[in-house]
Amino acid sequence: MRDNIYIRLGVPVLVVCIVAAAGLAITWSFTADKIEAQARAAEQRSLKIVLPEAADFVPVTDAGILGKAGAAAGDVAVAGIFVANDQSGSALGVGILVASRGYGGPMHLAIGVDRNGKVAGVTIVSMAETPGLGSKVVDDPTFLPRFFGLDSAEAAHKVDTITGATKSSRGVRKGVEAALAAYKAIGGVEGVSVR
Amino acid sequence: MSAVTQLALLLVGAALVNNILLTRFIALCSFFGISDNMHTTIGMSLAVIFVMMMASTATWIAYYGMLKPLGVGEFLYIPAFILVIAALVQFVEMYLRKYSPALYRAMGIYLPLITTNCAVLAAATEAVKPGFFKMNMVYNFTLGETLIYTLGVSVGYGFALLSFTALRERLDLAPVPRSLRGTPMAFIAAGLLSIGYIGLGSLFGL
Amino acid sequence: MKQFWKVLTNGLSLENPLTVLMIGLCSTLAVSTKLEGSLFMGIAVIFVLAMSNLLISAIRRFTPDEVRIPIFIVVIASFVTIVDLVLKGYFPSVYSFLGVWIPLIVVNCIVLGRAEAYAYHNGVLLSIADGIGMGLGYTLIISALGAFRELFGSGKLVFLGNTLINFGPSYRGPNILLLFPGAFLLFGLVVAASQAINHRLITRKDVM
Amino acid sequence: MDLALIMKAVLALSVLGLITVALLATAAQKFAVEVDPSVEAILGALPGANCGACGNPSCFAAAEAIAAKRAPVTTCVAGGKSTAEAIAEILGETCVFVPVISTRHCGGGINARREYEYEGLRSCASVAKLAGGSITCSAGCFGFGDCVRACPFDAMSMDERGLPVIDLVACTGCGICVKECPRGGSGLLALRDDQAAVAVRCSSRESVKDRRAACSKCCIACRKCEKACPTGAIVMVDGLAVLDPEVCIGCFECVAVCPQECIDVTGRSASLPVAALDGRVASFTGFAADHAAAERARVAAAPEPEGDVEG
Repeated sequence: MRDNIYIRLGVPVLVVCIVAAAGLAITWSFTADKIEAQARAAEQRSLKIVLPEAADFVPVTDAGILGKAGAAAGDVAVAGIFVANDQSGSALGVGILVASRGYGGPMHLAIGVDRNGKVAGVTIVSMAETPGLGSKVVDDPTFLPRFFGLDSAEAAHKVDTITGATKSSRGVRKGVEAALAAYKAIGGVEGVSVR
Repeated sequence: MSAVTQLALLLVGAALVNNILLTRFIALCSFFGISDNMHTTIGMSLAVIFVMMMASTATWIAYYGMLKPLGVGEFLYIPAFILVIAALVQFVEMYLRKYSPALYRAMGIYLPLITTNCAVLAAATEAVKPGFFKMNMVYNFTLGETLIYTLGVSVGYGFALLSFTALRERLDLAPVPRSLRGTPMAFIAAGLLSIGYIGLGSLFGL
Repeated sequence: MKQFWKVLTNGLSLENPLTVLMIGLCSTLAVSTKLEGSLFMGIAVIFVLAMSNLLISAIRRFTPDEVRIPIFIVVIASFVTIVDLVLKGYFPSVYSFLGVWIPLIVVNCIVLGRAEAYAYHNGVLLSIADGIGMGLGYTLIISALGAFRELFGSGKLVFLGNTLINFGPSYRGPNILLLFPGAFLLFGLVVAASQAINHRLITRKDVM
Repeated sequence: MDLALIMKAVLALSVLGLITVALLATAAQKFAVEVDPSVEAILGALPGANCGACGNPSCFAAAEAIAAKRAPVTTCVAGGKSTAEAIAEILGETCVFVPVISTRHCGGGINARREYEYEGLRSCASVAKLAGGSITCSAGCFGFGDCVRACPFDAMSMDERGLPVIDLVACTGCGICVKECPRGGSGLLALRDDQAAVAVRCSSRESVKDRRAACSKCCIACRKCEKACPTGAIVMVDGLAVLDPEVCIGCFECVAVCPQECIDVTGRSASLPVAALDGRVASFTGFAADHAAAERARVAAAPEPEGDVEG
């Protein structure tokens, strides 16, 4: 009696699981590289915006550096650090990708910091803010430039928020502060551009 | 901030500010379905708290124990999680019926409802894929944080349900225009209630 | 064949999942802030509903009753994951808008409800009809809501990049429509209107 | 299409599938609940409305209590005589059962004078909190139907006079309406022997002068009914006519003489077709509503036509 019930119930469930898992694995293998490509393309596009002069971006994979950056950034998560090189190959700045708390959810930002530690550009990779309200941080052309040229987390903190989108703009501000703190923690361009 | 305030903020955030029902719109089917009398709501809220805690633990273990090491977590997490939740709900239902009929009578009939409850899957997935459900997290949860977070979400669910049921019972007696009577009035009341819950956000400065 | 159409249209009006059965509300209210997003959501739901109804009714003789829920759920979850992956890979902009609500189709009460109530007891063809009918009913309502909320909330209607209608930058419309409470209030009025219409239909029918 | 990934995916989901099956299969075997058959039988005999009148949260709890002899066979008030006898028969016991039904002791409704126009929540409980209620009479019915909503057997409905009418066939005497009514305590609604043919439609303890000021249908303690009653069933108790159902033979003399039409027929006589009652009883206003309700129930309960009854 014991194994009868296990087999009677087990076989159909097992068959369905196997077919489902195989099907999904196959779909995944088709779309995996496509998704990967999309993510890389989005990243490169944002980095290009924040550091226009750079030709290519070399991701930093050294765990020590990433660890220091992460610690400095506090409760903002550092998603990636890239060394930006110009045509001649010499590093001209660092691109930092962070995820900070917005109103509707996490906001993924890209911040470019040039050789002497000044913010070269800020852009929003993706966010979940409410259209029409939170999205003001993107629509309002004057907001992001306010961070350009700042070189310390304290300076970034003084930038005031937009009315009607306080939380979203506070999210962006926290992102920039974290990026600057991380930049200092990893010792600026020199500390990172190990050839 | 210290770890304790971090966890407390997480709990309050999940329960009130990012209340799963009224500010993030998840699990509305049960919200409007069973909120017409207080007795059923209490039973349902208890069942949801109980099942959600167990489900989140099970899914956390399944994800970090098996899916992530095998590297299949990225595309297999939906069927895996929902399978675990469905099995867990059915098992709990049978267990309760055998060992505590009193508890089963109070809570049992709602258990099948919970399998199709979006909140359980949302909380379970959020713990392992941060920020996925627009929650304000940017880092992966440890098991302890998952339990605290799920406790917050389920208590928030119960809280929203109770406050809405009280409102609805009162609405049935109020002089409401004929075409608005019943569900439409409930929706409008829910709209106003959700404005209240969103207002809580600025209270804690989250 | 006639019954095929009857079942199909049934999902659209008589048993419209949203206004009549009142299930599947979670994604409707949240996603319907954009017409484009709502339409893609509707199409995704139609695909998942039709395919899972098809498979569930095809294998209904081999599914033992005790474990029918887990089997249904794995089937539905697989189709939802396929939609999730395809959207993530090939339509990143739509995915970033819908992102969160695709996996929730699995626990969307319409899908599992129809699977258990209809597909498990009927033939493959009828189940597909029911799936598509319910999906169309869902899409109709969610797109209507999406168009209304996007237009009156943010003042412009953008579909696949090109702006169809634009009230101009000076538009100071009720952007609460774009927020969650707005969705509740709007849906309440929509249901009230449909109740009022049905009520008038019924009374007129008695009179005739 | 790397095979390893597919294998790993299949392995992962299958392991979860097997765990699910193992869990559910053992649960199905180990947790098969054997319910004691007599509880099942008793539960079958109970009305199953979970009305709570017997003090147990549900019929299932009541059935367990009766099976375990913790509760008498007549626990189920709502079920009445038939249920008690059925349970007694299951348990092999004999039972004595006095059937009881709810009665309204107020004839006011639209006739009662209003203190103020009440626009708030349409519920008796809430109007009672506002300066003692919207009607002058301190024992009268507000007519917002809390009792009608609370009745688990929907044996009550509001009639055009704004008073609850009790359907004698459906009412099981569970007493929930008496508990629900804010003036249930002062006797507005009361449980009494269901064989009584008449009922006094007033329960005000105020002086006759105040009663008359508050309502045109009140008992003015004129004692005419007391004198007219051949068996002394109706007597004056501190200024209010009170009926003793055992003694009352249903001759309706009191109904005929009462100048205020405050005593009327409970409709128990409704079991007799209208024609059998002499003409004057049919004319009493109070009679029409209760009789109509009982008539509807009686026709519904007995579908096949009975011999000479004309409607």
